Amino acid sequence: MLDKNGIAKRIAQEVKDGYYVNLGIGIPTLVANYVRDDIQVEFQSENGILGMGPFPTEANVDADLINAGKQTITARKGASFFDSAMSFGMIRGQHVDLTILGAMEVAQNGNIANWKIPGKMVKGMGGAMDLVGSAKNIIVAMMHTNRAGQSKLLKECSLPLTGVKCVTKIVTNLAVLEIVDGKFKLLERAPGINIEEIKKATEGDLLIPENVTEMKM
Amino acid sequence: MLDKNGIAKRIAQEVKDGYYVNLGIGIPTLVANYVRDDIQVEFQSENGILGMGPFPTEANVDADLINAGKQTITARKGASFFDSAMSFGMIRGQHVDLTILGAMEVAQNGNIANWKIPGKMVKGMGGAMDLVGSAKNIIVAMMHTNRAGQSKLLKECSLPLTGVKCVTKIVTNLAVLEIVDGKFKLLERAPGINIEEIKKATEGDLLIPENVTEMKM
Amino acid sequence: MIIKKVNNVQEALTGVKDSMTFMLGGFGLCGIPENSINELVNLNVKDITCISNNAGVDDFGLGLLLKKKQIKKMISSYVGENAEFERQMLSGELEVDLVPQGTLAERCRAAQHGIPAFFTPAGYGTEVAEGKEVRDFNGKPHIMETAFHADFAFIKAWKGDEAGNLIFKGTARNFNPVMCGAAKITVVEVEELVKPGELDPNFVHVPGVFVQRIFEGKNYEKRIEQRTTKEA
Amino acid sequence: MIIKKVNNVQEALTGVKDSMTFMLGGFGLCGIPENSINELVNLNVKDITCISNNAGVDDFGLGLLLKKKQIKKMISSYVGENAEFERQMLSGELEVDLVPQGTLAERCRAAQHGIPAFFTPAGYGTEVAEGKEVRDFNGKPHIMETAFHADFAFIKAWKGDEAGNLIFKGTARNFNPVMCGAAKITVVEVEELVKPGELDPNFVHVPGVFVQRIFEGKNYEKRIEQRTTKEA
Repeated sequence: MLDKNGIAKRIAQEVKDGYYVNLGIGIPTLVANYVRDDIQVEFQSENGILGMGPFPTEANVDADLINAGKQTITARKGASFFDSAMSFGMIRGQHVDLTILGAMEVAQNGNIANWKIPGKMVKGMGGAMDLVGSAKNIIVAMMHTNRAGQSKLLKECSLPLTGVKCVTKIVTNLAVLEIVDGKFKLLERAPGINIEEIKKATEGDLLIPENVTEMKM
Repeated sequence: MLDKNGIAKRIAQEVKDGYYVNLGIGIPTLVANYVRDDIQVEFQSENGILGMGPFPTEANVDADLINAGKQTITARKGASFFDSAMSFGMIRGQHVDLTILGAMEVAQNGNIANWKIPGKMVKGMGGAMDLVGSAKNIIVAMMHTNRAGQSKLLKECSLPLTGVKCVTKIVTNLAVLEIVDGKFKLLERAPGINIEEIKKATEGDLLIPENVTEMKM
Repeated sequence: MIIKKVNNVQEALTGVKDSMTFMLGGFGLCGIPENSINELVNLNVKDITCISNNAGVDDFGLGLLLKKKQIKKMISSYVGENAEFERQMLSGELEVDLVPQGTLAERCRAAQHGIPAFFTPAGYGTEVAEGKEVRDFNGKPHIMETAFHADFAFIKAWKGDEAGNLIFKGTARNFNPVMCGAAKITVVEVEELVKPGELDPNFVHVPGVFVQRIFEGKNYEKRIEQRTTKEA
Repeated sequence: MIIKKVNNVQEALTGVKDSMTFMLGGFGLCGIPENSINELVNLNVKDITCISNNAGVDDFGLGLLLKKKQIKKMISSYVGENAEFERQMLSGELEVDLVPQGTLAERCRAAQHGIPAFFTPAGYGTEVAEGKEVRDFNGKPHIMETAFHADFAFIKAWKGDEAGNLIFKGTARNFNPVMCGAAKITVVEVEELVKPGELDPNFVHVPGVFVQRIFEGKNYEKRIEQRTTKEA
């Protein structure tokens, strides 16, 4: 079974040379730590930077330089700053190659819910609806089940949607899956996890090919 | 009767302190020469400058610094350069206070035609349709009649329109007029011009108040 | 040039009244108009509608207005950093209109640029699309969104000149440029106000035509929400 | 960073074919991609559609492509400086779609930003509105305009870095920034190509993500159409 860093590490394998990548808050933010350093990748943060670098040293903290998670960051060589309209122009115009974000629920048709629990929690969608509404390639990073042990991979989302039929791939603590023909196709098992465990943790319909290899970490 | 410079000089009186002004090609360009120098006025040129200054000296000519008439210009203190989307954002968003442009025909309902003579001349509308479609205050600078002696102030435009019901005021070699209730209301006579001469040169309906003063130049 | 300089925040906020709609720049606490917000607290204007990406934190930024219950309605994309906000919203004291962040930016920019409406795929098939026109373009459904307008826009820039030309620093730019000119009166506070001619016209982010009043702000706190660092 | 540098104009124009649609930056002869235009003449691609505010003059800029009858269709706002253009248009050899200048800019920017359509008052009640949807907003009629897309955009910037970040000078900026990313492949020529890190990230006009190929151009002529001067 993977922990959050393990999920991030596995997702980092999906990041290819030449990609511009938008990382959501939480597990997705960790992905930057595991991207191979022999490929060229740029991170976009939707509050207005392309070419986001690592966290600053204490001496280099700048209140005017944060990411979309409100964390202090640095800018890499070749970075640029821009306003929010330009930033979402990049996203809406499909100039960003890969979007990695968290979710509360994913449905087997690719629907995603991650911004609201009616009557309980309403943080807002932030940039998530713009991202999932436009991105060509969306990977969801999340735990396979919620704190109550219920599956987050569902036949249908029960929470208010963030976007419809948009998720490409899901990487959880148990498995890598992709959305194929309205089902969750199992691609890889997490180290030490067998297919029965994944079945039990998945409410939606699973497509299980003959050979499901273990993730190569 | 006024010449082109006289028309420009009279229009310059319409330019008030604090105005941002867009000047079209031809007579309107001359208006800048006659604006009082005790008021603060900025000129916008739709190819991407706010704070346009006078023509450069030969030594200061810069091919990268022109106005919408493709003339070499200078930038004043406090000027800014921007792209064409931003430039027309200023215009469409009604941030420019006054637009002065030429016309082939103006109709008494405020319609204007200035970009095309079917089968004969098609230079294109340039920025004129955006300007007349949005500007709050549009002054037309033109000769009262065309080269064939026909009135350019008509009941209805015969040429393809540039915009509908948009012209506020017209300054010609013979008169100052404004559009009121679907008619040309005569405001001022050019020096030495009498009302009969203006009537004869105007095909559209004229509203003639009791006292029509001569322009103060 | 046309001078937009005013002497202080009090003069800059002349005309602000109850029940008005305000736009406020900033992302989280980064690039927020601190001086103008504090003056709105002092003026104690009530029943206001705020268009702002976030709602501050409990004791800073828009949180100060929330605490005093000056805000009737918030139009935002993300409000997760503010417990008082969530309480007022869930209890129904506060009206909230949540808007996808890119749509929020574009609706402000649309007002600035005189575009009354546009189509975007963001929010299709979600609550955000309810009551809105849906139309397919290139085989993909989009929803129609309209321009946001306001009475005042409160903007924070890094530097500005007396003619209202603005430049921003780092990610403190965010929503600030797109709100300039989207309101009847755009009020800008800057860290450094310079004479016209001191900013390079090639690198002005917002031309002065979009600004009605500009002043040099004071005592910037520039709080950081998530101070994250690495070893030196 | 992701490097977009190519070695020369030949490499930059790889993949250019007959019958494609091109966007070209520039206003008049100011800020036009001289190197790319000359290479299009060399390549002798035919039946092309050009989206460009103007059409050059008889012996320079797009006029060179017109003279060789490489252009099937022009989408422009103003073509008054080119006699050959007018001749081909009036004779019917050349298809012409005249678009209001602000609408042209916004339709390119819409493609760049993933907005399929928007409303503008420009052209209402004129030929430009024919066949287009008209709708009232705030009591004023507007027409719906759609995004322009192209196969290649040819852009001229002042400086650029190898990561594709661009800055422009003076009014040579014009349509260049709004066309970047509105085509499948954006090709940029610059007067000076620098290493990433040499441009201040606060003052980048176009971030590199919108650019696929960049090269340092040669032998800029920068012709002036109306050389107007005053006494020294």
